Amino acid sequence: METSAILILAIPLLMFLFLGLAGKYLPHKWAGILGTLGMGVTMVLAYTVAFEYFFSGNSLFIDADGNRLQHVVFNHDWLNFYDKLSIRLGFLLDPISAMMLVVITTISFMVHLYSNGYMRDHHGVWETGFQRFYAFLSLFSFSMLGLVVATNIFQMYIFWELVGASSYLLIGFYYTKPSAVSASKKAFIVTRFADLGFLIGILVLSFYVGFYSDGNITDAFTFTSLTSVPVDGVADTFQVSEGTAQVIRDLFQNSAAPMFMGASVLTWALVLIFMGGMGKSAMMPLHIWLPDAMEGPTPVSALIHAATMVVAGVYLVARLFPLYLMAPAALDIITVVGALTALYAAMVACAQIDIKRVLAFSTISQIAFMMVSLGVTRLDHSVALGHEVHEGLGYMASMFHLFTHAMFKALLFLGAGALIHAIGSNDYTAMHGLRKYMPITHITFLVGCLAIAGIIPFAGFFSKDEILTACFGHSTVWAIWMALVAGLTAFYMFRLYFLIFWWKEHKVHDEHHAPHDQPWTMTLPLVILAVVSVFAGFVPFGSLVTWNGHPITGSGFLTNLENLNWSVAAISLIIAIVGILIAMKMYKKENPLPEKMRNALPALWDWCHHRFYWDELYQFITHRIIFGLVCRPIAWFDRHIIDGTMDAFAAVTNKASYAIRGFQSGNVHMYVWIYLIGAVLLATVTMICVL
Amino acid sequence: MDYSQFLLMKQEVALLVVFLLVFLYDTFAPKKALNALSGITCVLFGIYTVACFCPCVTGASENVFNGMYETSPIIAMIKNVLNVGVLIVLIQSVNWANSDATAVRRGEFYELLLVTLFGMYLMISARHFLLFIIGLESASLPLAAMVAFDKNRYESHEASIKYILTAVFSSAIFLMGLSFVYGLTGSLYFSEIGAAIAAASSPMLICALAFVIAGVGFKLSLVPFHLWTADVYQGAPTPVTSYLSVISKGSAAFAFLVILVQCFSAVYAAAWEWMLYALIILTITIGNLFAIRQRNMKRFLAFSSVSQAGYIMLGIIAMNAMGLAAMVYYILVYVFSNLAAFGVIQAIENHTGKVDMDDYRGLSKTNPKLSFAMMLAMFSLAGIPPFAGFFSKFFIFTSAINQGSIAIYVLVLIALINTIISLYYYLLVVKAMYISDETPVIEKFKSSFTDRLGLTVTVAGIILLGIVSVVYNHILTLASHSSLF
Amino acid sequence: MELNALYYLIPSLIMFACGVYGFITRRNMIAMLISLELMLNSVDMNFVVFNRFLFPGQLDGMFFTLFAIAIAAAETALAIAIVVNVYRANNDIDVRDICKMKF
Amino acid sequence: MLFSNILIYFVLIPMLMLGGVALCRNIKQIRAVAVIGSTALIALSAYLIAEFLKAPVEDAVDGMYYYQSWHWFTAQNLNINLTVGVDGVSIAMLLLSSIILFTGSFASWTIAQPKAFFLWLILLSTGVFGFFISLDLFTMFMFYEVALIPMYLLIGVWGSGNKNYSAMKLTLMLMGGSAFLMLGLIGIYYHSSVDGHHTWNLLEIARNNAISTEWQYFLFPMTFVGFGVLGAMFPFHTWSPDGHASAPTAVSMLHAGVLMKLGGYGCFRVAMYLMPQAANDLAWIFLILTGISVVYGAFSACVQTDLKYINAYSSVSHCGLVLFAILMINTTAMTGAIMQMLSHGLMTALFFALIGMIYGRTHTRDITKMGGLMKIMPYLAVCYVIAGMASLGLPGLSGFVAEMTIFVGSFEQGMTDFLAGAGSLRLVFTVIACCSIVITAVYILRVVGKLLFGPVQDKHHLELTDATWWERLSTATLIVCVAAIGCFPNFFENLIRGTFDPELFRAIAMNLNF
Repeated sequence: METSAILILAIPLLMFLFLGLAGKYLPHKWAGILGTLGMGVTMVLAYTVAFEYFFSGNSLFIDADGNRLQHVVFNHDWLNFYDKLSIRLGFLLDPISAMMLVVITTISFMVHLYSNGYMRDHHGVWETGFQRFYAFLSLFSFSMLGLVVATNIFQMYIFWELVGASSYLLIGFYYTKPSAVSASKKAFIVTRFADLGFLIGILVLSFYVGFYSDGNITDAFTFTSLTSVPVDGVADTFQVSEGTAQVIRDLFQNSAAPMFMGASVLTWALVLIFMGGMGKSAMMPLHIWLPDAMEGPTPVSALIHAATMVVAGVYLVARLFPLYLMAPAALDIITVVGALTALYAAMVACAQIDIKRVLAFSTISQIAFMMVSLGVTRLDHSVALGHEVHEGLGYMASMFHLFTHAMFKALLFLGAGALIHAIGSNDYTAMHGLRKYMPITHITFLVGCLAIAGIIPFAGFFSKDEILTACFGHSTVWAIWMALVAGLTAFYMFRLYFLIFWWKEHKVHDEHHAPHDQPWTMTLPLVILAVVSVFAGFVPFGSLVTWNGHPITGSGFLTNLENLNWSVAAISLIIAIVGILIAMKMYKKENPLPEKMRNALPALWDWCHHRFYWDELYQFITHRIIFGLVCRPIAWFDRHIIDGTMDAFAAVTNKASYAIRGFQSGNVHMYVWIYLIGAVLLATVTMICVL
Repeated sequence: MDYSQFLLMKQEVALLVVFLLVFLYDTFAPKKALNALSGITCVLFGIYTVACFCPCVTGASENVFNGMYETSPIIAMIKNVLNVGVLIVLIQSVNWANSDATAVRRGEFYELLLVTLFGMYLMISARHFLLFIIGLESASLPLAAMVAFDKNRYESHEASIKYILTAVFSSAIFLMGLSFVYGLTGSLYFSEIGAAIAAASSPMLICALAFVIAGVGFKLSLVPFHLWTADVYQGAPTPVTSYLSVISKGSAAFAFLVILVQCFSAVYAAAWEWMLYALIILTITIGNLFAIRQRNMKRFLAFSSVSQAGYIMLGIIAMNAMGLAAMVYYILVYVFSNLAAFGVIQAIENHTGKVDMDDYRGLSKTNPKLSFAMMLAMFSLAGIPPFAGFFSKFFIFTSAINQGSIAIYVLVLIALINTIISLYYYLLVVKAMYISDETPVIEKFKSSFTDRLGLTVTVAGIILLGIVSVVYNHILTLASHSSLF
Repeated sequence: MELNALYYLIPSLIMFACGVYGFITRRNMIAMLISLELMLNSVDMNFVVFNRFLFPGQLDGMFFTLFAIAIAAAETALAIAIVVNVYRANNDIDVRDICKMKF
Repeated sequence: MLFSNILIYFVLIPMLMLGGVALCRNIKQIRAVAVIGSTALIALSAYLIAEFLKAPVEDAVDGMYYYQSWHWFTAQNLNINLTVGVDGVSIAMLLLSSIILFTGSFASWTIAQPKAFFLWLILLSTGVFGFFISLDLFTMFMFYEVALIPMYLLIGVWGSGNKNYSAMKLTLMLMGGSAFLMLGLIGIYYHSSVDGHHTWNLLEIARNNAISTEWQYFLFPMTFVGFGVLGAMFPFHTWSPDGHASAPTAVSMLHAGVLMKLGGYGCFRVAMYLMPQAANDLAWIFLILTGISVVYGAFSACVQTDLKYINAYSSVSHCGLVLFAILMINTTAMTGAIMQMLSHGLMTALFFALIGMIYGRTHTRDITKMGGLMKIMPYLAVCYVIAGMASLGLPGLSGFVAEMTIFVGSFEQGMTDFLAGAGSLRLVFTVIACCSIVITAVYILRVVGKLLFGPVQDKHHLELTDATWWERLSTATLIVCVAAIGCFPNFFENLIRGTFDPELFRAIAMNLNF
């Protein structure tokens, strides 16, 4: 187990170093094969580890009552701050990390495989920097794996940063394109800003844990104890390690705990940590980097900006979920942010032309679903439209959606990549009617669309249904809101689908250069992911991944179907179908309806099309305010005031030198005068002072 | 009369012997043999200098002639320091003395120089104002003649007339002050004066003090009694300038300390502490401010020496052995540093006649060794380690702060800030030589043996005097045995 | 009328002041030298008077005066020699004309 | 015996190198001397680390190993000795200096007038090494100034741009700082005596702890500002941009990499170590100044267009963080400060090396006139990206561990103060300092984006070549070091932490008790 764990991290890292240093001297083909193979091995290892965790029944992983346990495979000191606090690097296995291992390695492997085809043109000429691309992919996989298996919040922060950096490198892969460069810069800086919140949150948390406990903060900071906080009324936590857990709990509930602006400092800490998650997961208002990040190669978008990295924020909140449970205010903030983002992104997605941007906004919207789902999770018993809601259902739903979304969104992105590769453009206006030319892409894309729209029995249906159920269990308002967003989702996805594959016949200028399906390296991942997208919904998540390891459903193949809350399911299905039908009506055949609607509400279109002018706002804040009103004045101040003062000392000295030169007039009379005055002054002043 | 007293005046007597030998040779040697005069003088003086290092006084201090004259190890030491300086001046002046314009009169130059040195000895050793005034005048009057030595240069005349007029005026003021002292105390012995004015200060005493300080301050070129300095240094022949700037100043500084400590220590806090503070600040600052603008190297060094005098004065403030040692050491280091600078100036002046800083541009490309010596001199004057100037500055500041009041911290801080200004103008020279990109004005030339010898000695001194701690340790030990305090 | 020290000292001081005044105002160098003599002589007078009236038992002041006179003579001789030199160079002994070196 | 102590070789080897270079006849010999000498120094410091890590505590005098003292100026209670001794921090600094000297030698492989250049450069490093091994205030100060003055000529003669002005400004400002410093040191000498026995020995002074509080209040600012000027503390940092911009490559490397560390080192080793009371009471003044430095430097760097100015301002920010952390007066933050010194030293040396190499090819440092260098000189560009990543604190490289340690330590101290009712100054400034990580990212990515990425701006640049082998060696060494610190931070922290043991460092103990 330990060997596998180490290898899961080590193989991608070594692959990065090897390809990064020696890649230049490798033939392109071998670099690709090597990278893919490496990732394949990692995937197999991850599968075995996950399988062992979930299904072996080993007492390390599951206790006698069927509760899943957290297991630290290894954990080594890396950096000692002081005797009580140090950063450890380790490998934590628990339901969500095992699940994430599977997701990441699967998608990553698909992307590795797919890129072998994608990263060369129709004549088989490799992209420049092909080896570098694989090196970066490996680096990203390493960072992401390190992030999900983090045993403590510091390790998470470390890999969090590494993920950000590798994302930066990958977005800016086409570094000669100014748009790619600025997109990568934007992504990094926005997430960095969010990380500032994360960092301060960690600092606050670490301080208070250390301040109130005599024990070792490092131990307390290991997730196993951070998340083993006993919550009132629920005893089924992973593993209660009394001392530190009690401290943390006291921190939250002790009325003497420090307050800041009306909320407990710990709530603040969690909100700040969530801010980090907002950055990575592109929640409003820190979402602006994600659409631009589509400047990167499409496989990268599939890997990073759809399936893995962007859900890191969700993962972070899930990781610390037992803590969040004790700060309902923080959860409420998460709900509100998530809900607003979901609607916003869905609206914007309806008015985009670039297919990758549509997918990007749909990603934002879907991640917001997961966030909302976490935000509405409470442990009190609640009822959703007449059916009892399992305790902690939202958490499970969120993770479930994370899992299914990763699959179908990767599928959609890879499909979009195939289209772009075939057409050479990101705009659907250049596509239209491609269904005949690219049948495999068409079918797989359709599967993806159905999945995301939430049509039974595709994967998205089950997970989204659970989310809505959780919402209904918490608050009807948010539930309806989210249901509407789900409808919008169906609409814009099918708008995209119809505009790409239907609308009107594709104009082909030259039969030889007609768009066609891509080579097997690209289609195989599509097919695999499509199959997964169809069946992933049946994975019995309730028995595998729950917030406290306690299974809430059975583990049969049809469990999900059996446990459906059919009232909710009906609502979501109806809404989704309505959405699809409207999209079909508007976009299946070329017709003037879209134009008419656009003209009916021009302002709405403009705002949606321009993404509610968020970018312009940021542009204003950064360029006008930060650069114009802070940086430039400071630079000016430095050059003119500070520097000027120093220069002034010199200038004054020089001036003084010239001013007094008259004393040295060359005239003996003057010399003697001054001599005399000096002597007399010396005498008189002393007399006045002394006598 | 006990003639053995003269044995204690070994240094003075030996100097007179050297003087006589030179004089006799100059008078009676055949004309052809006169060419050897410079060499003979250097060798004689060299032997004399080395001989003087043999300890002559073992005890703390010895009085001669009823206490009119005193000698002690530290006094012998300062004389030795002056001897070393004079020796270097002599070596460096050989070229100038043998040049066509001065060759006929070089004997007079050496004789005048040795006489002034004798006067300085007396100034240093005198413990009675009669002897002191004789020393003072014989140290300063012949100098006027030496300043006027370049008959063909107008500047030389102007410098000498300025020097003689101001010097006599200053000595008149000094004598006036002395007469007040005499009137107050009825004695001209330092020790008796010191005992007599132990009482409170009176206006007359303060006047006397101010006049005495002005008189000696003139020799030291303390501001505002310094105005002759620049003109005289610029106008005088360069060997005379270098002699004036180090030897004359060094002896005056020591004599100043002796007078203040022995005669007026009773009214230290009451009267002259503040005078000295004011003078030091003025001297350092004004000297620096004037030095910034100078383009003529000799005038530049004149102002630099004005500000150096201010630093030397810091050694007096502490009024203890440490200050005395720091001062003697400072003078020693100053002798080497300043003479290195003047050595380079002379070498260049003798070969090309150029003394302007602008002419030094790009010197490092044509004459790297000369520039190197000049640079070390500048660094040492500015107090940059590991050169000797750093150590001397550090010790003199340390000794001054020993006095302990907060005022002294302020004073030292001002002095330290002034070192920055001085660093600026010293670096200007370095910049001209090393950094300026313009084509060099001065051609490559090979300097004479004596120039090189002089520069080697000074550069070695600059490098070694600080790091080799024996020198300062020795001086400090001698100073601590002195009976001055 | 008893003659005390003040009767001598005050003229002496006036002499000194005259000397200083003359030195500072006269442009002719010879005249300046004469002024200098005045100053030096007033100092001599001071010494003599102090010796005579305050410390009659000793001769320090007297001897000092003797030496001072000799020194003054030497100074004057030297100064005049230099003035002659300057005259040769400048054809002029106006002190204000010798200020080529300044600042 | 003088030579029986290993530490003395840190001064001796550079002196031998000076002699060696002086005797050299051509550039090859000079290079050989420089490389051999600096390799020997690296070996020496590596040996020292190995010895240090296994040395028993009993060998140490007040935490100092290889402690030894030779008389120098000892007459009459002056007591100036040549006292040497090292603890973990000094060793780390020695290692840093030798690495940078080594890489600097390679970076100036083809310098004009090599002989004079290397003479001055080695003289400078003699000062640096001497400073770090000294435990005697006088010797320390002497070496400190030895290290300063060669800068003038190195910048003046081999510099570029407005070099006269910059060289003069740098020299005068640093010497101005050392004027305050000198006064402070002499004051310490006089006011630390016990029974009239004066001493310059750092350890004795600390042990006696005899400086009265009033005098500490006077002397602490003197020494702290004195060293702070070299540590580029606001508002005395203004020599740094101009100086760095004009200096030749190796000098920028050595100056930003090592000399600025002298400032930080001096601040804690002299000012705070010897005057704990004042350090605790007056920390707030300097905390404000250094806190301003951190963000001020970063903001200034955002709008510069000259590469060296950007990096110089970034140094102001990073070195500000060093002093800032030192002023937190707790073990963690101060350990972080030293880590930051190491990290900044290596990374900024790397930056300046790269800038020098780029400038040597393009003859401009204006980022608006360059672009797409990644295509033209990939090796240098990749190194630049790595340096940038280190600078903005990417985990795995040195910047992260240093900043993280600093932030954890300062935040802890800030909260402790806050909860103890001692004001929220430290807390507020910690949060402000944290903001610098974002601003750093902004200016680093701005440069990387404009300079390395994007289309090639100037067609002439297309003909330029990538790094030569010596340039590769120089940069690769630095990158390896940066990564080593970033990957194995505990090794270095263990080296450092002992110095800031509250039992040894009185100021920390006072801060704790408070």
